[in-house]
Amino acid sequence: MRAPSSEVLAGQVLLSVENVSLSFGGVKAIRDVSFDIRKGEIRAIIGPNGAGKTSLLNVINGFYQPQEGRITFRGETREKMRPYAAARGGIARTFQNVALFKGMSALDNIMTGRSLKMNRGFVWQLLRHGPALAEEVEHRRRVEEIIDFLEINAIRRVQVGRLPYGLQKRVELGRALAMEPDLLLLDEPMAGMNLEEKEDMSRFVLDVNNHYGTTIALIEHDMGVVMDLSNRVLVLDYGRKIADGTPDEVKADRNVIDAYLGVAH
Amino acid sequence: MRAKQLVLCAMAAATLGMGILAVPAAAEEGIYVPLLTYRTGPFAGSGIPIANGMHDYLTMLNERDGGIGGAKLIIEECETGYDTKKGVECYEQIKSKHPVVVNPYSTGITLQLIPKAAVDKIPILSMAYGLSASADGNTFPWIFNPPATYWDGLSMIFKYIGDKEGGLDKLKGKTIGYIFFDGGYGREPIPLLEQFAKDYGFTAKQYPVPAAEMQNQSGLWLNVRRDRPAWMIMWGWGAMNPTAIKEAAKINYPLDHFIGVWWSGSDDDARPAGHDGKGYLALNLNGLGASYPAIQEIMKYVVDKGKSQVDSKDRVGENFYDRGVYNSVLVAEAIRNAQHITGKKEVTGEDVRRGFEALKISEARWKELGLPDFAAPIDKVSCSDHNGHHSAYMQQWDGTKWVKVSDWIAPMKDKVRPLLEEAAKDYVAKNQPWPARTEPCDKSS
Amino acid sequence: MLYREVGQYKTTYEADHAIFPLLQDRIGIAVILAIAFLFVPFTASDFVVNSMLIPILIFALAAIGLNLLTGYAGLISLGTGGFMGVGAYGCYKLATAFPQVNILVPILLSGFFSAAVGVVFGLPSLRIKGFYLAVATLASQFFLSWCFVRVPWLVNYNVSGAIEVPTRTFFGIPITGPNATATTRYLVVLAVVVAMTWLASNLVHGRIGRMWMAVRDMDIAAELIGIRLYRTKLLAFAVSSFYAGVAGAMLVFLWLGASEADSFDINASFLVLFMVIIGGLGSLLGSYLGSVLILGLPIVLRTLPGSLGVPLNSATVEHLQFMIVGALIILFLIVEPNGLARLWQIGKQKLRVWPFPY
Amino acid sequence: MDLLYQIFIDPFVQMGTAPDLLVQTLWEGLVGGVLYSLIALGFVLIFKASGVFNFAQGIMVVFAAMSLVSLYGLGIPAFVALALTFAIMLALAWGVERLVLRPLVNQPDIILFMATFGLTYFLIGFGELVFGGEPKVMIADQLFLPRGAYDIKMLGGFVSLQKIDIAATVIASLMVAALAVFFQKTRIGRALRAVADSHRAALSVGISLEQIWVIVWFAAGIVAIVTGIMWGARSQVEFSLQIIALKALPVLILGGFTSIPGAIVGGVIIGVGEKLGEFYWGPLLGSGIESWLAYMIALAFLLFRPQGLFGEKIIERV
Amino acid sequence: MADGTAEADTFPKLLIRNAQVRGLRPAIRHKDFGIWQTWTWAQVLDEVLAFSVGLDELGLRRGDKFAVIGANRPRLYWAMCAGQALGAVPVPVYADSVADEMAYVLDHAEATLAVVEDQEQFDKVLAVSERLPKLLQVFYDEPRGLRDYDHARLKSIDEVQRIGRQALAADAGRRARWQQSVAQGKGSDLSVMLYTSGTTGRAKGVMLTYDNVLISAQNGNTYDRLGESEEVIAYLPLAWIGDHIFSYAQSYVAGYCVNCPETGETVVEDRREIGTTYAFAPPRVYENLLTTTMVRMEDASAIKRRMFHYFIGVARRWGEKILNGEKVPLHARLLYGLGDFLVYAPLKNRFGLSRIRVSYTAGEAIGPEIFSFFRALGINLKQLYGQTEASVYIAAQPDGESFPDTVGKPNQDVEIRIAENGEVLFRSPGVFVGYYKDPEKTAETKTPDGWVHTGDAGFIDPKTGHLKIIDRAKDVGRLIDGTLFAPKYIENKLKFFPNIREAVAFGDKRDFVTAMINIDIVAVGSWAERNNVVYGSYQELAANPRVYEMIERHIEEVNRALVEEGVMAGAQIKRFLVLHKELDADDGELTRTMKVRRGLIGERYAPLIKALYEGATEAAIATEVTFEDGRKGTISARLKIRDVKVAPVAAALEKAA
Repeated sequence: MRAPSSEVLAGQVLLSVENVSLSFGGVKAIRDVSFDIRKGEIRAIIGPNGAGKTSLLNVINGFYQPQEGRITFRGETREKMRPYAAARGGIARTFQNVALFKGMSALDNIMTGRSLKMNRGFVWQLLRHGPALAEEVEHRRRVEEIIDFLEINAIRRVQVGRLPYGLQKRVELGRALAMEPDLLLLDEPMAGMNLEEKEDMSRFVLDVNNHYGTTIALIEHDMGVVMDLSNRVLVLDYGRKIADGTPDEVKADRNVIDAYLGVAH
Repeated sequence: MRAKQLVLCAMAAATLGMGILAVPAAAEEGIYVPLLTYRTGPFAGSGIPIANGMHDYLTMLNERDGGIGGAKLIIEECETGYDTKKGVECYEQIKSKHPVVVNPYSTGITLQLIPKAAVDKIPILSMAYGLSASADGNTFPWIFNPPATYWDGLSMIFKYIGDKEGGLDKLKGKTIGYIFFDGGYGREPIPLLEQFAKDYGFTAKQYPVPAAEMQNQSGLWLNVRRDRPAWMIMWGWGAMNPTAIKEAAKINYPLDHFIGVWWSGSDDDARPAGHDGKGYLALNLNGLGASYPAIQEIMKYVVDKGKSQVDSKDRVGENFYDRGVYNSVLVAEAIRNAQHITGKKEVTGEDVRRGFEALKISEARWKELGLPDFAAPIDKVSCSDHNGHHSAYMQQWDGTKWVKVSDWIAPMKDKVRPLLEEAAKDYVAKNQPWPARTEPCDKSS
Repeated sequence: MLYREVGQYKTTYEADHAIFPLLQDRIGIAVILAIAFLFVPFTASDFVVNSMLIPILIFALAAIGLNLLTGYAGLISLGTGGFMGVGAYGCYKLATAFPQVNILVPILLSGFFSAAVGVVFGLPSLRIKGFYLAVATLASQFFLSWCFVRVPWLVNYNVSGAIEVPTRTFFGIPITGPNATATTRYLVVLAVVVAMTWLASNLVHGRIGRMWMAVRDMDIAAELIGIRLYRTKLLAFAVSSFYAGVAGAMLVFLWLGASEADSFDINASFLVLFMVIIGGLGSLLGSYLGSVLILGLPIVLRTLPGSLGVPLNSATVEHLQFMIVGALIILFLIVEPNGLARLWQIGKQKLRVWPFPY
Repeated sequence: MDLLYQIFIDPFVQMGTAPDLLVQTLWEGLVGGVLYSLIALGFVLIFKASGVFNFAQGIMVVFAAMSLVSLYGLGIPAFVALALTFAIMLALAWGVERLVLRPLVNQPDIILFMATFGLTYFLIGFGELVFGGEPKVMIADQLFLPRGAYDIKMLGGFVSLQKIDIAATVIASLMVAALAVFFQKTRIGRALRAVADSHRAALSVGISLEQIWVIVWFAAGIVAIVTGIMWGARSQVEFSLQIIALKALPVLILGGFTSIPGAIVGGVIIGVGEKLGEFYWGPLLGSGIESWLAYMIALAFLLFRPQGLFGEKIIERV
Repeated sequence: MADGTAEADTFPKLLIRNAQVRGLRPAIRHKDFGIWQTWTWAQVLDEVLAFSVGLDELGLRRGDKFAVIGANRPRLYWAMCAGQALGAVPVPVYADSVADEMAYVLDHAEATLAVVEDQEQFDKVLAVSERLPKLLQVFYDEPRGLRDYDHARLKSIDEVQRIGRQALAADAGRRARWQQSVAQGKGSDLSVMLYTSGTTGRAKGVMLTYDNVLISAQNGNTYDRLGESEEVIAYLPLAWIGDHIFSYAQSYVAGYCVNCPETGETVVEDRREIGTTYAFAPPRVYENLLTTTMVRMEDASAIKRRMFHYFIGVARRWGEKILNGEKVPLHARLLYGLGDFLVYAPLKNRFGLSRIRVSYTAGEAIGPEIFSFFRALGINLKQLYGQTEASVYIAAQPDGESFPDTVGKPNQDVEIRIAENGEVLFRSPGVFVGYYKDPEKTAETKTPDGWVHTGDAGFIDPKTGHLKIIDRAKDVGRLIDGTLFAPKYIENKLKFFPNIREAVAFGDKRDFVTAMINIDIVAVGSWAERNNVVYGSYQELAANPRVYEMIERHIEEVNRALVEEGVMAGAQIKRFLVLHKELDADDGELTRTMKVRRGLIGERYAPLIKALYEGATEAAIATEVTFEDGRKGTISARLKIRDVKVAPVAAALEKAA
């Protein structure tokens, strides 16, 4: 288990969600949820299927607009945000079902993650020489660092659609990292992986947190992984927050045992 | 995997094929007369009878007389599908075989070929279609469009209307509707129509029919019903014609006040309306029916021998079939003239151009050709006038067939010619540098 | 078999990012270009140049345009014909308004008109996708077709309602109009098409190309990594229409010589779409291959019976040609739904791994 | 000012002053609309069951009408010819399933779309080869389709109702109703709907996918026959009739590619809207605006309701 | 270049020389971050200088030992040179060794610091750190995952170099002092210690001086005319003498470029990209190449497959002759040229061997099929015989004298002697100083006058003058009449026939040699199919008289070959049988690495052996077998025993003479 270092617990709040509610038609996906994510921590969000975890991530990065509540990110409070603004603000994301650009190579996928950072104009792009090429090369270098970091050197030219699932997940993580985010949202990064792949992925998640200092919020079903990785855990059930605290606290929480862990037994 | 390799091989073969076809077929002895026809595509209905008429008359000459002046005609059709691009492709393909004349049979294709003709030294015959301004022989020495231009046609229609109304000044205050195919062809008469409207004080209402809406005119005819024009004039083509006649009948428009140009008067145009179409009028340039001796000879030498593509004998002698025959008569006569002028048997495009400038078909000559009173005498084509502004007549649908209902109507050349020369000037102005005529005019003719 | 990759290693990202990283490919391209520029003009007959090479090149350019939109950005358009028309009419207006300007300038500038129009008609792409968008682009096709016929200003009030291309020279050599030889026009078209292909290739291999493909493959993910969908999509429409516009201008000025509105009707749109699909979505090479096949095949089929001495009348040949083209399209789709470019890629891959099958 | 008057006031004044023409316009719109619905239905049937945007629907209309007329031309009695035409369309459906759809199963939509283009080309060539390119007259009388019109005096004028239009409307409505019932009530119909959701679901109903395709293509063929007869009777039967199919496309965006009620209501909206537009506002633009008006109506509609007429709001998931 | 070693007799001196002579030529490349990062000799010198000074600052002293652990990476090679510049001795350690082995080596070598590749290696060192009191510091190349580790005794190489650069910048005389330190080193100094993983007992630290390594490298370069334009791929373990010579010593001497692959998985692609000109690989690499080639060609279309096999046939017939520069008819040359365009050159391209000039195989016997296949393609594949104790080079095949069954002639300055018992001994400039801290073992191996026992039995082939290795010396036995009997040698000869899967030869302390044969079911099965031999089971096929005939022919061939080699002429196979079941690892008859367990077989099949030597024509046997599902059962059979014609010894010898 990863003990929450005092540094993190006392840390500055990077993102706080206050009283957010979200519904589709008549269906309430999130009901009045508040929590925060501190700088540098790994924050896990757990809960049974349909608890509203993914919707919560979608709200954070602006893909869904909550009907009520406020979100404060890096000190800025907002009620509404477009995904573009979220990305620009430093929120990156991976998806539950891998959402890679299937027709492109792993390298190009990760390069795409750097689109926001590249700004050479259209005319230079047409010529693909001079500044455009220099920019391309500069970002390629950064991307290669990520490729090296994630140990996907051997597959950089492979079209991602042809990669096994585990590697696709890794490429997707690479694409998110390419954005150099302040906050990285991981939606079930280890779903559908075997034990070895899970271990690898856990190592990468820790390394990302450690090496780049990226704050991470992750949804995960594997309790072992969650307890090992995260500093603090948020538990949702039917769109409601039922517990929030360190892994130990959450594990001991009555509500959680009833609502979540109880299900498993 | 196998299939893929097969396809790869096929593609390689096709590439080879493309290389091979650059080699033109060996030239035959004779006079090469290509026919750009369209037996396919959306306008095939109009194209097929014309193509048959053109093809069959020339074939008949080959069969009966062994060609013209002892020179065999090499007749070759090239399918354009009434598509400009394919037409140009056809032209490029036949160009190398030295055609003596090209019949584009499409205004669109004609427009493409006009500038090329002078360069390639190939005369273009656009019989009563194409660019009206090309009647100006001084500007367009290589283009011929006898016997009449669209503007002539419109003026003849107005003459007919004037006749019925008891004078064109009676049109004052009335409305005349103009329904037309929305394209270059249908738009060409508009300047003259507007001038007439000014001259005679009527209101001209325009009803354009876009190509995609040819069979869906009901909304437009509602407008006609509202506007209640005294006369309706139509410049239609293909499927537009029968639909218009049916729609006119539907709104109870008096069909004997509905007049089409010569391209709106085929048997296929009126037949679908049947008895409902009774009374519909259309201009015509040529005689009807198969009773002419020459057409009987076509029957004898061509159709009966299975050398024609007509699907039934009934269709020989239909209006557009005879139109095709007319077109071929013009070609044949021009070739004959060229042989006469040059004394050569195998004439070239340059010779035939001179032949066209010397084109004369008197009443007697029509008779000689086995086509008595088939069309108005061609007597006004000259070096400066490549059209001649000849007469046409009015025909009427009696429910089952066309009937001639007027005498030959002469166009208002005085109104048409200045407009036309102006248009030619305009064309030259817009296409600078346009080459000046260098071809001499044969005095003898 | 022909590929010898041994010893071709990259020590810089510049070299690694080259569009043709393999030496053999670069040699191949150089040879093709040399043939196209130096050999063909002196050997090909007028018919081949005029009826095959020029239209194939021009339509290849239009197909590249559509491919940028459909193959790269994933937006289906059935309005290419209309956009080509905008280019043609725009070029005509420019060329007649400024007769003293070198004709290549209006040809290239005309692309901006169609780009602007393309952006306007690309607006629905922000809300609708797939076939809905395809059908919506038909609106532009029909509307533009209507405009070409209905706005006489576009044809300088020509009575014929058609564009007629005046003769224009380039260093004293006529390159448009009837006096321009097929070879001259071919060389001009070739130069423009090659240059624009190069630019397109640059575009799709860079940031913009990646953004387009991202939007194509997974638009939600693209949005969430900070790609602005509307900008990206409209840019695709603009660039695509630009290419179509230049192709349209060349179609009239360097090929047909005169044109009516029906040159840019819906059939033109379909024709270009065919080329893109048969050639291969998302491949510039495919655009060329598609153009060669779709334009070349009918001509071959049409002239084949004649040159083989089979007596078939022209209409029957035409009918058969339609049937064969139709059947071949289906066959191609069945055999290789990803288009000729994929076949080429497979072939190339086979050559690279030769003698191994994979 | 004048322009504004012409756009916003004058048409309504006209409607008031000549109500008979308004009624006539609406009627024409309705008739056209029902026929659009019919073609759109052909598209919807196939799209729903096999995900194919069938561009060949237009040529199928021509093919059906040509077959009918040509068979009659061979001396076969009209109704026998009609029956044979049904058989031909069934054969076509079977052939398409065998030679086109089956080998292309699981391909992306656009590929199937392209394949129907190929089919269109093939059928054009084949049709012209067999039937010839000449236009033909629809055997309306022989099929006992009425001629003439009822001229009803009303509202200070008259409204002319063509009997053939009435017949077309009735028959088209019956067809639509029959298809709707077929879809909703029969076992095959339910399977068809299931196929739209998931291919496996259909199998559980006990009908193979191949059979379903043949059925929908045949149903689209029947639609084509009816459309061909109706449109053919209104003008003539020739190959250019295939562009009629393009008229149904705006109906599809409006009504949705998969919604039968969408096709019906959309068809009527487009039909009526385009006739009204052409009649009252068309002259402002020089008439002949029908070719794109329908698309503009559909597009304008989409801007406000991207999910189409009967579609549900789409919640995107990631 | 010949003068190179005379003055520059250590690695650092060579580096300085190279930086002067060919400063702008590439010295080392590493496929990293997607491209080939390249350093010229001048740049390498700069890097090594900074590294070395940094190490100096951090306390590495003359005579210290330091471990180098990891894959082939430029900075690990530099680490060696940087340490050597200070007079310290690098001890490369196998990167795949487990922590325990590593602990032994580091402890035994008394390493004071270690340069490791990454977290993985460091974790191993960390795990055993309490057993290594002498180990003071660890430096790493790849920082990932190491950020949170206690950096008190841990530094990145970057950091070391930074310290070095700082020191250099701070003190103008620092560089000169470093050069002095380099100059202090001399050829007779200890250069490197390589631990050989002996089959028995603990690894021994082989001490090699600069002279050992560099003179050997120089001789090797001269032997194969290697110059500064060679390209090699460094992919074999750093701790292995082969890599040390090929990727380090020869490169420094000749000045050629060494290329480090991106990862272990990408060696093939990386080799193709670089296009090596000089290569070394154990036989299994070639074997894998050939096998995958054949397997992949099976999937090719029939036409292509036929073409392939046709041209491979052409190549086998003419290729070697062309390669050896023999006279070949014109049509064969043309045909070979066509084959080269269609098959050979593309194949070499796929292998990444298009530009190869010299390619060595060593370590084990290579199958003649495999050997001649590559030779036929025009690849100059040669055999080499070497040892750590010899700084690699003992014998190698000269160009144009390649034989599948010899290891070549003695290298330059190498003397070879065959001992009484058949063991090969050698003496050369490359002979090691001794085993570190193990004089006993040193004395066992190395005679006072400098001869080294290889432990291998061999003989000089009278026909070619090449050395042939027949077996490990301890496995070589003798017949009762004293004839040399090398079972493995004979078995290998038998196994080169595709129809024979396994063979066991007996003869030690017996009158003559016999063999038990296992047929290869795939090869013999397809032969049976082609020849209409009907069979129902393995056992039936094995007992088929025609199979016996075929095997008999193979054995006769082996016998003839043995006669030609003279020394073994007396050890021809006189009798054999074909076993009714496959020797199986599950039954303990083979080791898991598929080596024959002679002793166990001898016990289990005792009745058969008895029959073989008693002259019976049939023998019965019942053996216990383990089925795949784990059940046990017995198979019993009566096996036929056949006599084989023995080739006349004298005649053959005459012919050879």
